[in-house]
Amino acid sequence: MRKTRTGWLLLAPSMIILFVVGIVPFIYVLYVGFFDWNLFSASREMNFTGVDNYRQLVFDPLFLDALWVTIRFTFFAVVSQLIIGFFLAQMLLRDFPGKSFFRTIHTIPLMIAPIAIGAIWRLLTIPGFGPVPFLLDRWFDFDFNIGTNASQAFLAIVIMDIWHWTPFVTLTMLAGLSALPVEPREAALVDGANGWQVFRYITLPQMQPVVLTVLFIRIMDGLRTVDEINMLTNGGGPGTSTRTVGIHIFRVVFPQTDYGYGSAMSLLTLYLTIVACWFLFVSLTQVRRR
Amino acid sequence: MNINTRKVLGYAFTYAVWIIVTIVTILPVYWMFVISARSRVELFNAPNLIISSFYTQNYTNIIYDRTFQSYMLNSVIVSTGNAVLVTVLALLATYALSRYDLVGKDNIFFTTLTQRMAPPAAFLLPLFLLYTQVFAFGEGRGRWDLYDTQIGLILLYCVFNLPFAIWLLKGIIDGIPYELDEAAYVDGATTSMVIRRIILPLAAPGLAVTLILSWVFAWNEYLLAATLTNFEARTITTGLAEFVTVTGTNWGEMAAVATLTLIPSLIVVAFAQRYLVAGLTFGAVKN
Amino acid sequence: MADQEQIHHPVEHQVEVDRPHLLPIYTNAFDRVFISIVLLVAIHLLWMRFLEAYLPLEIATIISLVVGYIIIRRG
Amino acid sequence: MKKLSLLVVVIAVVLSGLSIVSAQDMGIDSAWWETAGAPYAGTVLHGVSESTPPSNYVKDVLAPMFEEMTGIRVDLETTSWDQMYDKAIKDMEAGSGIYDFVYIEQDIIYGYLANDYLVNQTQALAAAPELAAPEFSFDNFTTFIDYFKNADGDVFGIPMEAFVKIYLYRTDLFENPDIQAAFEAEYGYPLAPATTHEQYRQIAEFFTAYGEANDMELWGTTVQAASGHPSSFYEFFESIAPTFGVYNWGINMENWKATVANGGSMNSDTAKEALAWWLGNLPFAPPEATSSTWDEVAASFAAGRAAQGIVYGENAAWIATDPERSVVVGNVGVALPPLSEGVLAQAEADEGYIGYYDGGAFGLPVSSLNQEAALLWMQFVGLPQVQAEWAAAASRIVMEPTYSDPLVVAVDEATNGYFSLMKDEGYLFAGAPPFPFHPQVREVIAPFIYQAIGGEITAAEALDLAAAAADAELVNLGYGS
Repeated sequence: MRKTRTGWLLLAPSMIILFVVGIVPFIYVLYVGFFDWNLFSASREMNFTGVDNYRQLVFDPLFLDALWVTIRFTFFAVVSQLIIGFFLAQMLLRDFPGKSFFRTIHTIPLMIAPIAIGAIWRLLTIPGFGPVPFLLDRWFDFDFNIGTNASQAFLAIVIMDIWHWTPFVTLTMLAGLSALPVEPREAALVDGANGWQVFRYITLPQMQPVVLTVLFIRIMDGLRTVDEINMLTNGGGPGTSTRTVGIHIFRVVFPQTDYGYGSAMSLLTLYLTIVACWFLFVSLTQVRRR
Repeated sequence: MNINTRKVLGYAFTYAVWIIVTIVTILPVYWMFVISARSRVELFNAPNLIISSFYTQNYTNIIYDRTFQSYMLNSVIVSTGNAVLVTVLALLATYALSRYDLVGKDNIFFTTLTQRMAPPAAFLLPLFLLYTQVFAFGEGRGRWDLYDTQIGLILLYCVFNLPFAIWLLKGIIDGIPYELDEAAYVDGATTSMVIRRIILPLAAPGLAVTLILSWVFAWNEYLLAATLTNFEARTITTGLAEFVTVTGTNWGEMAAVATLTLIPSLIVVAFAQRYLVAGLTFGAVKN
Repeated sequence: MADQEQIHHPVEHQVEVDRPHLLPIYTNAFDRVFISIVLLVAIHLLWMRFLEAYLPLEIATIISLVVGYIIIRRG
Repeated sequence: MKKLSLLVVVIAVVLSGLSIVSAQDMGIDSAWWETAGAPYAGTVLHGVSESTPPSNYVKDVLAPMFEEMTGIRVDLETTSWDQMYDKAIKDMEAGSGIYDFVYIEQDIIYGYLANDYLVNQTQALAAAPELAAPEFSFDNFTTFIDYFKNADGDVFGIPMEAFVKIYLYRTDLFENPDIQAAFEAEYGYPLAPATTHEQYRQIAEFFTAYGEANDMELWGTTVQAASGHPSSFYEFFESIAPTFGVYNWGINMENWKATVANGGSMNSDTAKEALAWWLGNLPFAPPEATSSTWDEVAASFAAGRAAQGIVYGENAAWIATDPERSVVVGNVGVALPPLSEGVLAQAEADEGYIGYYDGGAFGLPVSSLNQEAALLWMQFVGLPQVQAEWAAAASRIVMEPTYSDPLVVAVDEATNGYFSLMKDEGYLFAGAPPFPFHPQVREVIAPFIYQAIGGEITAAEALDLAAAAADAELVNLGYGS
């Protein structure tokens, strides 16, 4: 290993930027989280209230609901993405004419701004004008209305997220699969293993680090999804059935200007995300260390 | 079943899957395009998936609008600037994390990643204060601050792009045999020469992916840009929100903007398709 | 190449053992501080949710500090 | 119809010729403005506003005109509703001096005043007579300006838009003899714009059935019931509840309490009846109603999908006149919303109101670095000469004489009297209650309204929960005890 001073020097610019635009705001939010501070309360000052914000948070049904919505949303979306992405990556492993065309088309959703994705899906699903409810009604006589039906709205945001992020999973899985050594698989086939056995006992264990990595990235980003859901369901409706914790924080900090409570909420969410991701990270490094 | 039938069936299955996937992927984008080709009155009719006439005004209104031209330019500058900055910084940082025995490397790495996890809404207030009060120089009218500047956004987007980039590159640089560096150092090369001559070419696919994804993330970011810019540095995604008004969302023009925004990303991706696959390994699998 | 070899033959629960650890994973000082803080927050939050009605929060603080001390020293 | 096409031509000419209309053409004393603006020439004023037709008119027409005369450039940022608030509040709170003028929606003014964000324009103009334009006077404005005054009667905002939220109906349907006959046969009274809630519901029922029978995309009424967006909160508390006689969201202004037990009326029987009635309209509304915010309601009506509805007035003109956006051009009638017994009398006695008088003004933040130039600009926006075209382009009126301008009269005729109604009956409507905590309490109450729309809870449950939550939040904010 080389002189560590040069190493620190190389690392420094990144760390300085992350410190200034990342850690410094974090410290501020941490600080504000211990205060009762709302610009439009009778006393506008910041009043130190210790852990009162957190005390209130662990009982706040709106916050806990939002958290639960977020967790369910992330769970369903990420699991589906993993399954579909893995499957599609397998399908791309083999060469066939037109492969790169299909692959390029498949990447398109990744390139669209989340806020535009929300708008597109709103246009698709808005009752009266959108083709989805229209066709469902015409073909199956099925009443699809994301403004009224909470489970349909939830389904819509999950499907939208699957549509948006599966390409990323596919590409990462594909990169992983292409990099796998082929000998073990061939050896197993020679030994008479069937396709499923090869997949279950060879490919899957080999892919474990990739799966963990994708899981990590998707969970990390899924938990902070705001723009597209906010746009699609117009702020998390019907009721609060699609109000993710990101949207909820947004509503508490922006219109309610409840900076103290919103900061605490933000930190608690960050805390839960970090803990969840830390477990994945540890299992990832432990897998690698072996 | 003989081998041939199996093969044909395999192909048929592959194509069937991909045609379905393609339709599902394209349909929403196509619908956006359909909307962008319709006038407001036409939108009210029962949904019709076929474009029979093209209402060009949605596009011309935007293309000839000075504001939107400058939004577009800002977006290009900010996302390109950020992508380049992130890639360069991440390359240096990753090289350090990969090759030097730094105390607590894994911790540094994970701490960096946590930067991407924060729900942004609550962090806007400190960022706003940071940009308008801390990084503010001069007084009165001659005052300059980071608020509403392209450089401000470029730096800010590092918060979520840099961790991602470092992670992406980490695996790739870890995969470059250490012996190559060592040999170069023995020949008297400096660190900067090693990075430029050895790491840079070998990590090229990874760098390309980093560049592309950082660019796309920066290009698509909305909330931070909306809050921390107002006139000079506004980006195209913030322009999308302007179409939602009390007297009716102008879906046509909004879809036109979204379509126009998509084009640069598509070009970038079309050129860099193969790198995307080669570079997205996150070092999770080494060979 | 060595890595490949290992990936093919995963070994379960192999921990680098030099002295008995509490935690099932290899940790350095920073990890242990991190784990302690995570536990401190978790204990306080759970305490506030379920136990504060009966027992004051200070007890949670004491418990977390003790747990943190043990982890940092013996993790 | 002839008059209508004439109007379309007039508007088209106005809109296309906007850039060439100069200040002199409007009869503005440009010499005074040149002199007054000279010391500040080269200054750039920054403002933020919601992206609405009146704001766009300011940006596209008034700002260039002002710059040409005075050399002061005006940059107006038009953005979405939440962004506009957030940016203005952050700037004024931090005192960063980004904005020289901000849009103040009528409902947020009390919060801004409580926080001393705004410059007292009456005092500022009195203190600097050289900045006071002879053509400008606060007295020119309609009474709407009263909403932007403090207790001493000093003005803090120059009104730039004002509308009433009114009852729109389709004249082609309501005046069709066959339909009239069918309606009377079924309900036993002649079809006319509803004056009671019962009639309104029956008309809604009738047209929904009519649409179904004739295989038309037609429903009985619009409902602004976006089930996750504050607009549904506003429709209920500002447009529906007052027509039943529940005012100020049911919050008792004496002690800041909402529950009946504490002297409020948010969960009173009348309020519950009102919410139940409003929710009961949903089956007779087009399916998009539960996704409809203010703009989609107007869009549904303009698409001819509803026979009647309570619609924000700024939409009345374009729905009635703009064939680019509306299929019901020329078929739009306006009326007062349906009322419970006694509400009209209360409104006339100034003890209540029948709907929302909506609008906004430009205010000057204390933190602005260019206050003198901004004061000039504000007065320019408030000149009587610029009002008429602005009104025709964006259906907003803030001054009495504007009503009689030929351009405005033409729009008034095309809308079957929207402006006349606003002029004559506007006094029955009222702005938002003077709460300094407006969005704070709204956000706490709104989720219960959303849940009621989604059918998760009943109207009565929703209001009981909402009132209790409002009481708790008000205490939390430090109002009441």
